[in-house]
Amino acid sequence: MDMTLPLLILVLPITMFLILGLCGMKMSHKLAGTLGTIGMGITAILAYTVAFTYFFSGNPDFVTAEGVRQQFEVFNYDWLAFTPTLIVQLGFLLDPISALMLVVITTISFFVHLYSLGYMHGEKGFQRYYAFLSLFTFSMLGLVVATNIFQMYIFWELVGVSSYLLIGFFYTLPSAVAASKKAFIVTRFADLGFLIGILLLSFFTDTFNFVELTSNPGTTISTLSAGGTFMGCSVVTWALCLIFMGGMGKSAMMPLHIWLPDAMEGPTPVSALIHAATMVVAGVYLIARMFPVYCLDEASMDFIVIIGAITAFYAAVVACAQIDIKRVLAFSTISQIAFMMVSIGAARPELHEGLGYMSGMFHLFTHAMFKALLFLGAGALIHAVHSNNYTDMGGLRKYMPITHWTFLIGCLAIAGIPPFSGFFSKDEMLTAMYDNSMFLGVWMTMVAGLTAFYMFRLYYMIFWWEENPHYKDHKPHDSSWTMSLPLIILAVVSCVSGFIPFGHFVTWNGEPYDIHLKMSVAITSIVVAVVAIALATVLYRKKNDVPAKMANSVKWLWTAANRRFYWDEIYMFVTHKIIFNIICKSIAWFDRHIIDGTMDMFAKVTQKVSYAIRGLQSGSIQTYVLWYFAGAILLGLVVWMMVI
Amino acid sequence: MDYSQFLTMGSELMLLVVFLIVFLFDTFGGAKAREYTSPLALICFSVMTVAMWLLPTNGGEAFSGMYYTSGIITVIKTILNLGVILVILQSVKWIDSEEAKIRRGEFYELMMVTLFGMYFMISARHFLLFIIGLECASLPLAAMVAFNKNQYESHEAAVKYIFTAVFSSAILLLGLSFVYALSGTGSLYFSDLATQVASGENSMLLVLAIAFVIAGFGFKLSLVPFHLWTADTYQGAPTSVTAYLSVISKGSASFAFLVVLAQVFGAAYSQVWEWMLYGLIIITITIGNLFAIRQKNMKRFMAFSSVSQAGYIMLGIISANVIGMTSMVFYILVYIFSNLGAFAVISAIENKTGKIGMDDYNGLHKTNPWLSFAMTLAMFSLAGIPPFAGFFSKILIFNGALESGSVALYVLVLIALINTIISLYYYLLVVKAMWISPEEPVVGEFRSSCYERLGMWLCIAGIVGLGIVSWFYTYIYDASMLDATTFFANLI
Amino acid sequence: MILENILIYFVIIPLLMLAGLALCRNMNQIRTVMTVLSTILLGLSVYLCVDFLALRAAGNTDPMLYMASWDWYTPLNIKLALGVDGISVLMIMLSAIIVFAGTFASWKIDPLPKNFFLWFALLSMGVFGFFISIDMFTMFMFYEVALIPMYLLIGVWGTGRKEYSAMKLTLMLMGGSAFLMLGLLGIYWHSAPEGAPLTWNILEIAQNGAIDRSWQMYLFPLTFVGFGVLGAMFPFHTWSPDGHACAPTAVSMLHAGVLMKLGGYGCFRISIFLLPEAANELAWVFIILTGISVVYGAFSACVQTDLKYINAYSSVSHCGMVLFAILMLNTTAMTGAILQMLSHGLMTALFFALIGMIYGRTHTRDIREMGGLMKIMPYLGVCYMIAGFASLGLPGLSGFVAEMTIFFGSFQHTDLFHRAFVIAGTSAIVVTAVYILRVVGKILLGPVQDEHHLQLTDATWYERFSTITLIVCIAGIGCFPNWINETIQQSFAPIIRVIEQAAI
Amino acid sequence: MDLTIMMYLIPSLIMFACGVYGFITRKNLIAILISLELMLNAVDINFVVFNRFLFPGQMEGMFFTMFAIGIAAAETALAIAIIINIFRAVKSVDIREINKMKF
Repeated sequence: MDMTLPLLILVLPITMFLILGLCGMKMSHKLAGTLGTIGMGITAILAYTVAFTYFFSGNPDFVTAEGVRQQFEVFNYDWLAFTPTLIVQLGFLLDPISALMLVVITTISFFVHLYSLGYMHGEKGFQRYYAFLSLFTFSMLGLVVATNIFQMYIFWELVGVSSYLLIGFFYTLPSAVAASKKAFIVTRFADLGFLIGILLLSFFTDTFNFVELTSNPGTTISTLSAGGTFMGCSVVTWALCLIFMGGMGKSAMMPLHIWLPDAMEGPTPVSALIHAATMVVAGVYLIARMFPVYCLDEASMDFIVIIGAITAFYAAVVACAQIDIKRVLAFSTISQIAFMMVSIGAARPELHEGLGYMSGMFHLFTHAMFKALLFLGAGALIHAVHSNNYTDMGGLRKYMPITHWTFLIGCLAIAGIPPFSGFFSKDEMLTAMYDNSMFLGVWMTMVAGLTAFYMFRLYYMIFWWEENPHYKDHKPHDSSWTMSLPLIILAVVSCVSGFIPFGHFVTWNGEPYDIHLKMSVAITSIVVAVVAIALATVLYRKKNDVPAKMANSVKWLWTAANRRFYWDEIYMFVTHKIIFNIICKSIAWFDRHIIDGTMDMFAKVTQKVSYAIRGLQSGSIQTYVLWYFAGAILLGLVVWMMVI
Repeated sequence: MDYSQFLTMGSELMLLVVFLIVFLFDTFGGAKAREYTSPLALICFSVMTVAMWLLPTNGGEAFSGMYYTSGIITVIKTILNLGVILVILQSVKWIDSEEAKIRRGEFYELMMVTLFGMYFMISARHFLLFIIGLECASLPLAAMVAFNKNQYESHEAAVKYIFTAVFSSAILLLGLSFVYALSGTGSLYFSDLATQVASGENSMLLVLAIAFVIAGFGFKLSLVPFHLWTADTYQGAPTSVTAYLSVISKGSASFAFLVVLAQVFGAAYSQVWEWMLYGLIIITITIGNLFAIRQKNMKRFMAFSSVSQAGYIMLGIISANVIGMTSMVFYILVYIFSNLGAFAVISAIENKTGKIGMDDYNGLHKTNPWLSFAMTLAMFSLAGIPPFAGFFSKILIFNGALESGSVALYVLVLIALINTIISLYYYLLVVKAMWISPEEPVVGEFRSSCYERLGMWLCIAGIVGLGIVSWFYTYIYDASMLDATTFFANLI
Repeated sequence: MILENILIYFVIIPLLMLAGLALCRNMNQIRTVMTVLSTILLGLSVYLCVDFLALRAAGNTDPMLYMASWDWYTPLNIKLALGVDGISVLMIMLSAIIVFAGTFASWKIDPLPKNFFLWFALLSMGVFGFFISIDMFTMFMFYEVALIPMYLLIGVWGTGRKEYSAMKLTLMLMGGSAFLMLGLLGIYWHSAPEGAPLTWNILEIAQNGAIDRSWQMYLFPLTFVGFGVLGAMFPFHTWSPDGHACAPTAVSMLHAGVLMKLGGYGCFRISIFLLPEAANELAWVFIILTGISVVYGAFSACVQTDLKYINAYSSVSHCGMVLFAILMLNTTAMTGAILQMLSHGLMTALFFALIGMIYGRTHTRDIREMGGLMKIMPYLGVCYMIAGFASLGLPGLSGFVAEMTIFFGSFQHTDLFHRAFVIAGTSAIVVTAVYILRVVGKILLGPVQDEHHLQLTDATWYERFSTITLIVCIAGIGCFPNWINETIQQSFAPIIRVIEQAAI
Repeated sequence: MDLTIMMYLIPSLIMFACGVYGFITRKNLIAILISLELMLNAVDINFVVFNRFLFPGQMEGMFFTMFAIGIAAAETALAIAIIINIFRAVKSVDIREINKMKF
């Protein structure tokens, strides 16, 4: 395959970033926005071309005669040679999941660019915003097409920083600054694990390359096993779990999830792009990328499943008790990503041809669409009522029909109601989980039910419940076409994308297979979803005091859930009280007083001694001579004794 | 008697001639003519220095070996001459002042007599000649110290100087009498004594003798604890005399010290005087530094600085090898330029304003940037900062000390090096006063006399050039190489 | 050809600078002299770099190129021996860049501009001389030449407790060089086998390999501590925070940017190259110390409130990383160390330049008194963020490349001791992020703290010029590291060979 | 009774010690000068005695003594001159008053 197009996919966004970043201040808002959007549009077209070529051209590089999809390195340049064998390369790996991600990222990114034309209209720093979006897109694309784990790490950091910049976009707000800092530091901490994981992995296997690592996973594992064990776990498990730690950070798994809700301080389209659809699934993507290696190590797979399952449930419960609509969506995102994690973690090649892998990626795709839809919808709402809290909303369905309908579609999709896309992917995931273990299946079904409940609670609270009196002064209305169009298109996609025969495109080993609904699971999940929606309908359709009473009856639970089970407080305590106040301050004190004090002490002691012995120079000749004589005699005696 | 042997004493004879010219001019010249005593002395002296350096240095003996000269000895004498020229340059302004001009001639005469004594001290190879040279070098200095007739400090300084000097010569003579007792043959020739020392008898008396001789030299070199007169005398003496004392007297004594230790007591080196010097060096450098950091009077400050510098010079002796000797002579050369650079500034300011406190230097750069510049260079050079000459002399003298490779000397050098940090501290205090102190300048703007400026420029040139131009060191090295066997043959 | 002995020009041009400045009468002349000559230096260093790479590409594999030698102190065999390998070339380039940028950063220095630039030129002469020398004596001489102007530069043109800081800095650094001097003299006296002439030439000493083991064990700590003091090794780093905090902008730039590199450079060029057996044996002691530096500096930086203190502690951490990597004694880690030197040099220079510019406007460096500056001076704000990102290791900027090379290189040691320290070292990247973002958050972002700041203006042309130069270099290394990497690795080959022989 | 060398040396040593003691304890400058003379003379005795007893065939010690006496005289003269100066300045020759410069 010609490398021009793939290269352009990367070059275009970074060029946009540079142009907008360097010359943006000189441009008008309109020009900058248009430029960014068009650039992104072209990138999207290129990405689609590449993805379609990959999936449909039948080129033997991409797919064998038997229909097995291949991994193909379009190009791979040496970037930095640590040792003659351990070389970091920058390249473009085309395989099912990267092609899929190309589509997802460029699509959402384009819609967000378009949407932001309206949403960010007139904001100060509009050009900067577009520059950052381009930077993010570049980094994310670089991440997904990485040919080696180190390239992924590079772009991993870059998306981190783009995310930092975008969360802190409204940099005059202290909350935004704090949130962006938190996001960066938490993910950075996770990346530390990732880095150590890479160190271990690359040291034993002497390669970073994904293809080399995954084409012969057995060898990879056995070379890693040669590293022996440390603290009861094998090096394999250590390496893989540490790498997963990186994923936990980016994908906001417990206990590293705390940054994501706060990240909602950023502009809403950013939340849609980064914190719902693309960046946060990087963790899932990472595991999927390394899946052939992971699936040979039970311990790390179990670790993934456990973390995922706990996170999914936790996030779902917390989502039920949030007031800020973006926070609800954020926790829903955490929960859904955890779903994908569990799905991939539960997948085994021998179980159902690794169904969990396929379904996880499928859900990644559908979730990206409907979650972006929901976020953009939320953005429209916030734009309209100038508040993030649903308590300031209610009854909006009359005022904002487009938003209402698209939002509803999003909710249905996430709740897993057929024929919307979420149903299909979730069903496959649950199937994979039931295959893995009954308990896991039931647990995750319960989470799915909670998902349906809190989404519809949100839906009703926004669009039904009771009309907010403020509307009289300031009538909310649907937004301009730039904002509505993405909503509509994404809604359509959410409706239809479930029917994509995903198993033909993305499977763990490239061999396509048909997917079919497993009726028992499908029916169970539909029933659970419907019951949950019904419950939400009963509770929240009209204003009543039942929810408040319920909340009051288990007040501690409600408060705890509302406060996200005090995770932030714990973190605050550890970082501020312990690390900052105790460790850092004492180190700084130690430095100033002990280390520096010692150095100063040398000086002081010298001065003191100098002062103390000044009597030697008494001014009297007789003392001088006494010293003289004593010195001469002493000199003789001491040396004489030495000689003897 | 063979009169041609006087020809080997060319430098002494020339000095005598210069002395006579100045003496006669001063005695018989009219009051008007005496105004020109200073330029005359300066010119004669310079001519003589150049002549000494240019004339072939055919080494040799005189008075059946009591007097000895060679390349390196001429070199050290020339170096001392350079120092004297610089001292004359900076003293002209003072000696021509109303108060002192009547004794102008005497000053130069006394100076030349002491120099004459130093020449003999360096060249002597017999203790009789040596003692005469030594006393000739130190007694007239007492008169010079007391030169400021109207200042009490000058007298006090002179009292302290003369009494300690006599005491020290008593000690030295006592030591020499022991040596005489040990001589075996009754000869006081260095070479005869060396043979006797090498035979290794009477070690206890020998140790005491060496200790007393070192103590006697300790006075001239101001080694601790024989240094206590130094600060008071330096402070009280006229600045030019202080300058003279601190470099010329010290420089000549160091070389003579090396001659005596290496040539007479060479056989007792590793047993006896290496360890005596070892201890003396450590306390000299340390005590000198510790006292220097508190000083506020520039002359007193320079006194303690010169005490610790003497310790560094001793490193060249303790190494007792050619590189050590070369480095020591080089060190003296550099020390002369650096120290006189500092004294040039001190005396320029004192002559103009009478101020010699370190606080008086605050903000000096605002009014007198060139003086500050010269002083800064001198301080940096004394502290051993490259690219100034002091750095080279210091590192080379350390280098010489390490040749034997004994760990003890490594430790000694380490101690000396640590002391350089303390010394750096107080030298920087002066720099700090001049450049950094925010106070308003005390010393007003003024223009130094042309002699002073010439002196300062020479010093600056020396400070900058002596290290970078390696010719000086190589020249000294070649000269000392030729004489290496005479110096270090007896060494054990 | 006039450029035959190209290296000597790196000393001659600063000398010309001194001479030219001495003749200057007014500010414009001073600026002209400095600009012209520092540009020539920069051009010359670029030429040197290109020419060097061309020679290497043409197959010249000598350990040192452009060798030239003039006798100096013949009795002691001291020579002015010049020669460079890839590392020195890069260091020279770094120095030239920072001298160039520093000139612009001190465009409006006051008072005594002439004296400032005189010392500045002397300092740069020392730095260049150090990097081009392969004779220990001249190397040490230039080393000290570079140190001492710092006293006056900080003392006269500094701010805050400048007298104290300048004195402390000078005395501590000179204290280090006292140990160093003894170590070098010791090396000299053992530089050749019995009977052969002693030498100061590094290459010859390494070839002779005559220093026996027991002496190496004495001399290694002396030289390593000597250079380590300048490399801000714990616990000898305390000159750094105070010194940097009080120094004027260009001096901080040059000091943190280049001078601290002298320490690291000396460590491998002398301590390790000439004393390989002791290096193998004693590395662990210093790994502990430098490992502490890395973490300790980072943690200390977290609680500082003065911008310069933060940066100084971060320098402790980053320079600790340099020495840490050098002690790993393998090609990759040592390459990382050099990259880190370059990277740290550039970004710290940038940091200090920016801090100076911000301080020049706000007249405070206390982060609690600033806020929202991004709004007021976006250009400086953006540059500060870039410097911050470089410092916390953002890919695409130089810090990342360096740190990663260090980590991957260090991790090649298989024992638990080294691994544990590597992992402790990696944790610094998180802490770095914490303090960088803390500062950025406090001073650049958030609401404007002091409304007087609203009147402030953004960067002037010469400030932009100086910062852009540095940023371009930082990004250049960050984006295209491989040629530098290869150059360095190649240059390490002889050193690694010596170490490996010693290890057997 | 034969006079042994020690019979000369011991008095000379005592003389020297007296000189040192006198120097350290006397308050009058002139007295101190006398003490110094004692010390120098003790040394002279040493030389003479050594010459006489150890090297009877030679005269070096004697010559040395002559010169030493000469030098001592010069020293004394100089010291007296300075003492006179001091006396003029402070109207006293008490050594306790001559310690203005110290530390």
